[in-house]
This record gives sequence, structure tokens and C-alpha cells, in this order.
Amino acid sequence: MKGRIFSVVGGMFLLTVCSKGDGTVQAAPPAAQPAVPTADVSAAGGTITGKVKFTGTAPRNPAIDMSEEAACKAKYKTTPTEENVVAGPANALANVFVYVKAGVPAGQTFTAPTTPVVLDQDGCRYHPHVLGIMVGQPLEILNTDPVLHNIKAIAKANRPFNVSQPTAGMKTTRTFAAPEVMINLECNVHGWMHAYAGVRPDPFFSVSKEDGSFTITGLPPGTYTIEAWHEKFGTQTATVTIAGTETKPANFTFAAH
Amino acid sequence: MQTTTMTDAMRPPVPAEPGAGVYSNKLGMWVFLASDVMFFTALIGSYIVLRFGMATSWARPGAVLNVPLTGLNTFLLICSSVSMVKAYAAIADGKKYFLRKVPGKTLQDGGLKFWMLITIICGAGFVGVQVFEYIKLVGHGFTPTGYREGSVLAEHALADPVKYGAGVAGMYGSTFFTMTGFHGFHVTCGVISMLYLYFTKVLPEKYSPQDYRGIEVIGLYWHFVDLVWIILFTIVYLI
Amino acid sequence: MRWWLPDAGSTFARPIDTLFLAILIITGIALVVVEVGLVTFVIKYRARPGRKAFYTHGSTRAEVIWTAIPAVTMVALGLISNHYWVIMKDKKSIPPNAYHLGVHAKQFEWQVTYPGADEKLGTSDDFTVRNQLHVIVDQPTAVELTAEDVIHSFFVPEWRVKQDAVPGMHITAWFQATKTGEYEIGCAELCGMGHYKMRARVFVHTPDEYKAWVAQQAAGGSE
Amino acid sequence: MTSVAHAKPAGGAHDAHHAPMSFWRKYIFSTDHKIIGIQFLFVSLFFLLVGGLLAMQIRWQLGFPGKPMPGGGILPESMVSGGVILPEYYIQLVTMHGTFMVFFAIMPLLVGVYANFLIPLKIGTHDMAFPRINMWSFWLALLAGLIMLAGFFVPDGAARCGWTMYAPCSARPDLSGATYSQQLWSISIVVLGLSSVMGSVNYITTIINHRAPGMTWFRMPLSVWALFITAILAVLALPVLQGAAIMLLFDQTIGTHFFDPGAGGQPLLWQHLFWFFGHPEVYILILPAMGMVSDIIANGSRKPIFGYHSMVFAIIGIAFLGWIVWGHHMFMSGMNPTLGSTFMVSTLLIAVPSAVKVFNWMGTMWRGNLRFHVPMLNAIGFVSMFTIGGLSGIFMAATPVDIPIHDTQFIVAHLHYVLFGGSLFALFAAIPYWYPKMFGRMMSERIGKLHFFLTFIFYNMTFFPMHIIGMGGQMRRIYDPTIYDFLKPQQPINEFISYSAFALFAVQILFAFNFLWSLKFGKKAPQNPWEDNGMEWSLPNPAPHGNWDKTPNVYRGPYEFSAPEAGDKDYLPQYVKLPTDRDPIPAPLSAGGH
Repeated sequence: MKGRIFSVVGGMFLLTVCSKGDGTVQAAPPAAQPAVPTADVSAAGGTITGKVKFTGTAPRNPAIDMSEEAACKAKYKTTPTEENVVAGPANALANVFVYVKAGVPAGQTFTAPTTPVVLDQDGCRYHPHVLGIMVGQPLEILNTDPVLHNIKAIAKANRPFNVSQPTAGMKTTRTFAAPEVMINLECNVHGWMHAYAGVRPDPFFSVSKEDGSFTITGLPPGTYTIEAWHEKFGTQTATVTIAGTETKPANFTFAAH
Repeated sequence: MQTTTMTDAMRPPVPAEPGAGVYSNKLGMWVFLASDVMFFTALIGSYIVLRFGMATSWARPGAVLNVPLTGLNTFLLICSSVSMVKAYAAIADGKKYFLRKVPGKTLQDGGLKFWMLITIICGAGFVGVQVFEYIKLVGHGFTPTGYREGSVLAEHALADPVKYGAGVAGMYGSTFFTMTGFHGFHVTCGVISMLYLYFTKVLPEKYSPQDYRGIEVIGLYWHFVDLVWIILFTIVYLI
Repeated sequence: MRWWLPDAGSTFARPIDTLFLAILIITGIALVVVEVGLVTFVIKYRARPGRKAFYTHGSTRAEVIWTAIPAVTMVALGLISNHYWVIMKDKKSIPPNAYHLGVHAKQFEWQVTYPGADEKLGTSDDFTVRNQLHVIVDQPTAVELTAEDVIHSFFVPEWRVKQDAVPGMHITAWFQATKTGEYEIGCAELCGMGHYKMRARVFVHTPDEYKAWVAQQAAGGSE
Repeated sequence: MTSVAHAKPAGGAHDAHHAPMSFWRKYIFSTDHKIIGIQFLFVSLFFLLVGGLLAMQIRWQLGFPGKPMPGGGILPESMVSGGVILPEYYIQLVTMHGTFMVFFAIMPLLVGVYANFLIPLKIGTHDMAFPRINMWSFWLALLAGLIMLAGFFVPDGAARCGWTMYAPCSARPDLSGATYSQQLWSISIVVLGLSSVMGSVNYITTIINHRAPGMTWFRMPLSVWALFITAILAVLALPVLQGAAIMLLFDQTIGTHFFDPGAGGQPLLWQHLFWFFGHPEVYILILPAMGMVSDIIANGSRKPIFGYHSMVFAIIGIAFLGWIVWGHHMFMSGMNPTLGSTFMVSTLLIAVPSAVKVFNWMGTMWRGNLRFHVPMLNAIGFVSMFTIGGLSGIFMAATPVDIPIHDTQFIVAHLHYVLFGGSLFALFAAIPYWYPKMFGRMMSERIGKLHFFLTFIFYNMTFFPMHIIGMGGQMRRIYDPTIYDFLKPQQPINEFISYSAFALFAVQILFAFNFLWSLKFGKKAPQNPWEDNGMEWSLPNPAPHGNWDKTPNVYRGPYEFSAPEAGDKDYLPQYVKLPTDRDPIPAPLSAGGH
């Protein structure tokens, strides 16, 4: 640790470059589907698709009292709630991060797309609430609200960061250097604001939609362990074998306790 | 201040003040030691405040730390203080030599070179024992952050939380390593300085009964470090 | 634009403001003496050809006078101040009928815990509201301050109340609001990048209004 | 009465007996106390500039919150986004402004520069007791400053928990948002502490043991007295901060728990340690200023200092009381209120020696023959501004009144009246006063006067209104006061302060210009340009290496202005031997030691 400090001191001039790189604003347009990045994997691979559901009754999402932030409150017609459990019709479960946990041959590397994943802070909530991103892929954090948000990333494998955006329209771009499921993102000014980012070295991940569906494409033949992660309900795994350009199902059912 | 003006009478001469009555190196060392006292006061004061502000009590004496070994080490340091006094006395008497036969006595008489060497060996020995102790302690799982998970000590603490002060092990480790570590650092500095003096001044016989300031100044420092250790040994190991 | 302390909103305001004014007068006199003296000397004793300074090393009498006057003033000031200080901050001065609220500070919000219908903290009908402090007018109120992460400071200017919330400590501060209305809490101790945003609103209600608000919260069930 | 022959004194203009030295030995790794003082001067003026630039950014944000800062584009996006200062950069600004100004500008300017430069010259000796340790003291101070500065260039930017570094914010990167710079802060403080202790050991030893024959304790100029007491404060206070900074560093790096409440650590312990150092530090920052101002006021008034002995005892009294008042920084911290009462009384008592000093300065000017040279103007500015700073301190000392103004802009106003109005005005007096002794030339009087008047005006326009917004409740270190309803009406005052602050900063360009221009083009200084009594004026300008060839004798106190024996002159230097004077009796023990 001490050695690190001294190397930091020694390289202080070089580090000006680093500190610049940390927060460079990128003018790239937001991707159409921010949660599902496009990686340069041939479309010829196999596909895993399925639905995520839950059993039991979902806990009620607490209402958010936004009366201190008039600018945010004005964006809602009804009282907004937190997004701990977003359920669709027929007990479909959204915001589940599904990814290939094991099975991708070791040593195989994937190039991260340069299109950023956009995390928008709008109406004092994060959009999207759960996102997947590749190692090295830019994460563009955008503040649409005219109020201060800070974005604190609580990470273990990656370097944690905590940056703030006091005015509307501010953008900060960050990248993650190591795979990590999940990185918690939170705003300490608005205690209800939480988002989760799954950082993967490969493009084989997806986030379930409102109807609980997810799709992972481009998988080469092999046997994979698929894990589904939900912020309240924990994780579940499934094993899927892909033989060619086929589409295999994988469904997950969580128990709401 | 006198407000009267001087008349034609001669002003009485003013004696130059003799300063502190000691030479500057010694005075400087005294001032430095005063500053070092404040440094250790900060550490020891914090230790007392933290230890007695704890909800539960510390590990019992001897439960974690090896008191007999450190007791021996304390003895070693006290010996080095004694040998430092002997070195000082030797050079004050003009004994620059290592050992010399004294007629009618079986033991040879030690000079500055001998007693300084003994002091250096004892000091280095102290540091060595302390390093050994640290290695042992860390091996048992006692670290500055507390008992390392899965270590022998962590298991003991689980079995007997009162004896091992399980709840406050973190602070125990923090204060123990910081205080003894900084003391050890002071001893190391002293040993290095003495080695330097030994080779540049003692062996070339540059000290004389007329001028042995270096020995006196390093001696002051050495006794101070010894004194600090006796305090630390008492409050860290024995209480 | 305001040129004075904020409008008084609690029983502490009166003694504090009076003391403030008293100190202002004392220091004002001292200031005028010094500054007028300096200006006078600068004009009167400016160097002119042929003038020579008056050779003196001082006057013991003058020095005793200007040592004694500040000493007496300061001791008197200390005694008066201490009287009010004990009332405002000493644990024993918290009125026994005080209404207790829990205030938990964290980066960067105030979580206020209300005792609910049974008016006791630590029971199951307690509820917590973010960034809103509701109190009853003319009712001694004690806030039990805790902090989650770093040091924060609970500050309501109109009430002349300020107390740090320190992690690991449980500090109680009391006050008695004298005016209904809406005020603000600010954090007075640098607590991180969102320090300035640690703002909460304060509502001083009549007892009935407060009861109604508690009931509404209970019905809303947002605990 | 014989008229005094102001003969050329026994100064040594010749370096003949000193071996010629290379440029490096002479000006870079110099052990000459005067060169070291000058090195400190340049380095700390640089850090003063750094601190000033940080202050300007703070003022921009407070005056015009959320508006793009002109020139903000050159700063990286992690600090300033689209020209707008980010909140995390703002708290770095307030932290580093305080840190640089206190530790790397004012403290080295007063102690590093003038203790080094003046002590041997004023007590009539050849150099410090330990010249090599003195050199190390400078290089360590520079190293500490550079480590601190490096904080801006590491990931996440500079340290951010205020210059007081309150734990646990400072101890936990996840709470402060910065990792490396917080550690760099701790390391820098440890190094600086070492430098300060080395310097102070030197000053104390030199003053005790190396005074010239005849320089008795009560013939020492008040500047030397003040620097002596300051050195004692530093030697005893800095190690406490060092100890605290080491504990903090261990908390930050190896995971100890000193300030971690989760493991039984105590956040208030940091505050106690910090302020136990911090309050003596406040006096480290003002006592030397008081001492030098005393010398200059006596000179400008052409009168002996009024109540020399009580001035000395006031310095000692302030220093002594300074050790038992640290708790007044913690009235609102949750410390036991009974302790608060104790600290209140001791704090109020400090007003007494301070008042004595102010009245004695006025007494010195009373019936004087005032010469308004630039140092004198700034010294008068010091007295009038320090008075405001001292008096506003009484508000905070009275604990109930402290409740509404604690940690508000009122405190900011108070501390700037003491540190800027006090210490910095004293420096604006001291720098031109001893400039000829350092560089052999005079600073321009005309620019100096212009600089003084403009600084005085803009300084008051900047800091006085802070009292008002502080009374209104504006908290310290907040990024944007306009989000509070009770602060919104005060925003015009904030804007006004910002404009004044920019003007104040701009005026300092005059000083910088004067300082640098005079190095080369200033008027050549006569030997005793201010017609002063100090021992240093027996030497040529600039003073040669080794100062005097032969240790000089001292015949009287330092303030014999307008003494009847002086004849037609209105000053009587300490080194001038009147026919009625006898040489001092040499000390029984060789004071020098070596």
C-alpha cells in the first residue's frame, strides 16, 4: 500500500492524464437499447432465451416522497415508488440480470463496444435500474434533473468512485476494468436512488424486460452455467448446452418471500 | 525598563548571559526530547482514551502477547542503558580502549569501545526480538486490524471472548502495533546513529575526556527511549 | 437582505440575541476606542520637521488599567454566558416533559424518527420520515442525534440550535419552538460532496395540526 | 551629552576567510540561515499564490453558484464540468485553501522566513546552532508542500474533509470519495511536522545559547521573543499533530481503527488531538507577526515600545493560555458541556493579553513622531485589523452566542481578520522592512503605499460582510447557499464579497510586481534605511555569509528611539558604544559550544 502511495507521488505528472481520462465527456449519442450492448460476436452463435417469473406476492415498492425536490416531483403524475421489485403481467419479473457465469472458454477475449451504456438520472430515479456492461465499455452517466445527484459506485473488484453532477445536462463517462456482478450505484442525496450494474468480460448477458423476457445471443457451442440475479430475491442458476445456431430456453422462477 | 536617563556615571557592564549553561548539541537534544515526549504523549494519551472508552475490556495481559519474552527484552534494553552509562563513564575517565587488563583483577576493564559495542548489541538485540515477536504475533493472527479471520487467535477469541477481548481486538491491534512500532523505530534510529558514531568517532578514538559530546547526546536519547519503553511495557503488556 | 441574526423562533433566541447585542456593544466600544485612537494618533503625531518623540518606556498605571478592565469584563461575560450555556446544552437541563424525536444523519440526508401515537421512541409504532422535521409549537422537544457515517451538524438558525451528530455517539439536543411555520435544517459540518444539499424542512405545528399529521402518516403507512 | 558617532560598525563585509562556494552550495543546499530564509520566502510566496488561486475559485462558486467559471475549461472534467465547479472539487478547494494557507504559506512565511532570517541577525550571532539541520528543515518543508500539491494530480483529486480533516470522513475513502490524496495529506503533515520540529529545535537552541555578549533576555527585540515562544509552541504542538496524522494514515492504509466508531474508535479523539495542536498553531501564526509589528511600530513611532516587559509577558501569557483553550473549537461537537464552560473561561481570558498588546502598540504611537513608511502603514493596518479579529473572537468564546455562529461564515470572517488582517498585514510590513537586508535593495515605496491602501479597502470589503452573512446563518464550506430559503436573500452580499475578493487578489499583483521588480531594479539600500536600532543594521546590505567577522557586543535594549543620549539623532542602535558604555563581561562558559 505504501509502495503504491510512493509510486503515485512519483508519477504525479503522468497522473494528470489519468485524472483527465477518468471523466472525459463523450459526445456519443445514447444507444437505442442501453441495457443490451452490441458486441462484435457473430450472429451465427446460439441463443438462450427465457422468462423470469416469481411466485407469491411481490412486496409493495415504497412510495417516494419527493417533496424536497420539486423539479423531480413535477415529472410524475402519481406518487412515484421505488423499483425494488418491478413485476409485469402474470408475475413476470423485470430487472433481473441474466448472464453466463461459466462455460465461456478461458482465454477467449471479446472487444468491448465503444457505444456507451447510458445511465440516466431522470425524475430522481435511475434509468435503467439494472444494466449490463462489458469490461472497458464506457458508461455514460447523465443528469437530466436540475438538481444535484451524486453517483457512488460501491465496487470491490473495480475501483470505487463517487462523483457528483450539480446541474442538468452534465455527463460523466466511466469504464470498469474488471468483471463484477453486481456493482451498486447509489445517490446519497436521494436515498431511494439505487441502480445495479453487472460488469462482464463477454457480451453474453441480458436484463429481463417488463414481461420477464431476456435473450442472450451469439453463444458459441458449449455448456454454460447461466445465473439470474435479482436485487431482492437473490440468484438462481441453470445449465444450458448449446450445440450450434440453435435457440435454447432457460426460465427462472424466484420465490417472493 | 529603566525610564531614568543615564547621567555621566559610567554604565555598569552587563555580563553576557551564559545561555542554558550547556553546549548547544545537548540543549538541542533536550529540546528535541521535549518534542518527542509530546509525540509519545499523543500516542499514549490516545491509547488511554481509546482503551478505557471501550464498551468491553481488553484482552487479559499475557493472553495474546508474550509477556516473558518481552520482559526479557525489557531487561535487555535496561542493560543497554546501563552499558551506555558505563560507556559515558569510561570516556569521562579517558578510557578509549576496548578491554584492558587491570593488575590484581580477573575481569578486564572495559573502555568506551567495549561499552558502546555492548550498548549497540543490546539495542540491536531488542529490535531483533521485537521483530521476532511481531512475526510470531502476525502468525498467530494478531494484526493491526484485529484478529485475522481463520487464525488461531480468532478461534481462541471465539471460544473465550472475555479473555481475548474479542469485541475490541481491532483497537487492541491498532494501538499495540502503532505504539510499539514507533518505539521500535526510535530504537532502530538510535542503533543506527550509534553505529555511525562507533565507526566514525569511537573506533578512530576521536572522543577525549575533554570532548565527548556525541556520547553524551546519544546517551540522553538512549535513556529517553528506554524510559518510554518502560512506560509502554507497563501499560501495554502488564496492565 | 438581512443584517442581523435570523428571526427568533425558539426560547433560546432571546438570551442569545441579547448576549450577542451586549457583546456587540462591548466590543463596539473597544473597537471605537482603538480605531479612533489610531486615527487620532496618526494625524496628531505624524512626523514633522523639528518634532521629536516623547521618550518613555511605558506607564505601569496605564498598563494595569488596560489589563484590569478587559479582565473584569471577560470574567463577567464568562459568568453570564455560562448561565445560559448550562440551560441550553447541559443534559440535566432537558425538560422532563420534552417530546423526544430521533434524528439520524447520514450522507446526505436527515432521517427523523417520530414516536407515533404512544409518544415513545423505540416502540413499534415509530415511523421515520426523510428530511422532514415536524415539531409542536411551545412544546419542549429533544432530538436524539446519531450519525451513520461521518460527522454532521444539526443546525436550525431560527431556533439558535446547533449540535454535531457524531457517529458512535448519542447526543441529545433540546429546544422549544415559539412560532409556527416552516423553517430549514442545514448541515453545519463538512460531511462530503453533498454537504450543502443536506437540507431538511422543519414544520412547527400547533398540537392539533401535529396530531393530524401523525395520523396521516400512520394512514399513509410509509414506515 | 556627547553626540553619538554613528561610525561604521564592526560588520564584516568580507568573506575572505570563507572558502569560495559553488552556486549549489551557496544558494541551493545552503546552510546559511539567510539563504534558507530567502528560500523559504520564495517557496512560501509560491504556496501563498496557490492558496490565493484556490480562494478565487471558492469565491466564484459562492458568488455565482452553478455559473461556468471563466477559465474553468483548463481544469479537468473531474473537477470542473462544462466550466461549472463540481461539489467534490469545491470541497477540495476549501480543504486545500486552508491547508496551503495555514501550513505552507503563513506558517513558513512567519516562522520559516523570519525566524531563520532574523534570529541570528538580531541576537548577534553568525548562524544557527545547527546549520545543517536548518537546511534539512527547509528541504523537508518543500517536500511536504510538494506532496500536498501532488494531491491535485492523483485520481479523485485532492483531500476533501476540510483543513481540519475531521475523522471519520478523512479516514474512510468511501465516505470522502478520495483515496490517495487523503493519504498524501497525512504523509505531508508528518513530513512538515518533522521540518517544523527541526527548525524549532534550532531556533530555541540558538536563542538560548548564541546570544551575543550583552544581549540579555530583556534586551532581545520583541520579534525574537515572539519567535522564541513560537518555536516552543511548535516544538510541543507539531508532534501531537504528527502523532494524530500517523494514526490517521494507518487508519487509511493498514486498516487500524483509531477513528472508526464501528470498532470503538473515537471521532472526537481526532478533534481533541487536532485542536490540541491547532490552537497553539493559531498562535504560531500570529505571535511572530505581533513581534515583528512591535519592532516596526517602535521604529515608525520613533519611540521605545510602550511596556516592553508587559509585551513579553503578554506573549508568554498568550502562549500559555493557548494550550488550554483548544476545546473552544469543539463547543458544538458533543463534548461534555461542562468542559465547554471551562474552555470558555480560558478562551475569554486570552482576550486580556491580546488587549494589553493592542493598547501597548497604541501607547507606543502616542506622542510619537510617526513616519509612515510602507512597513509602518501595514503595521498600523495590522493593529486595527487584528483588533477586529480579536474582538469578533469574543462572540465565539461566549458559548451561547457561539451556537448560532459556530461553523458559519462568521467564523470565516473572524479567522481571516486574524490571519489575513493580522498575519498577512504583518508580512506586508515585514517583507519590505527586511527586504534591503535580504537583497540589498529597497522595495518601491510608491507602489507599496498604493498596494497598502487598496489592499486595506478591498480586504475589508471582502471579509467584513462575511460577518453579516454568517450571522444570517450561512454555513461554512457549502457549495451553493441559494438552495436555502433563509440564505437566498443574502446572495447579493455573497456576490459583493466575490467582486471584492477578485479585486483584492488583483491588487496583490502590485505586491508581486514590486517584490520581483525591486530584486533587480530597486533603489540601492543604504546601510540602515529605516534608521533602526536592531543588530542586523550594523551589517552591510545584503548581509554577508557568516554575518559578523567578530561577535558583536550589545550595549542596550532594542527600542532606544529618541533617547536623550542619542543627541541629534532620534535612534540609538544596540551595537553603538557610547563613551559611557562598557563592554559586556564575556560569558563564563563559551556560549557557542563549538
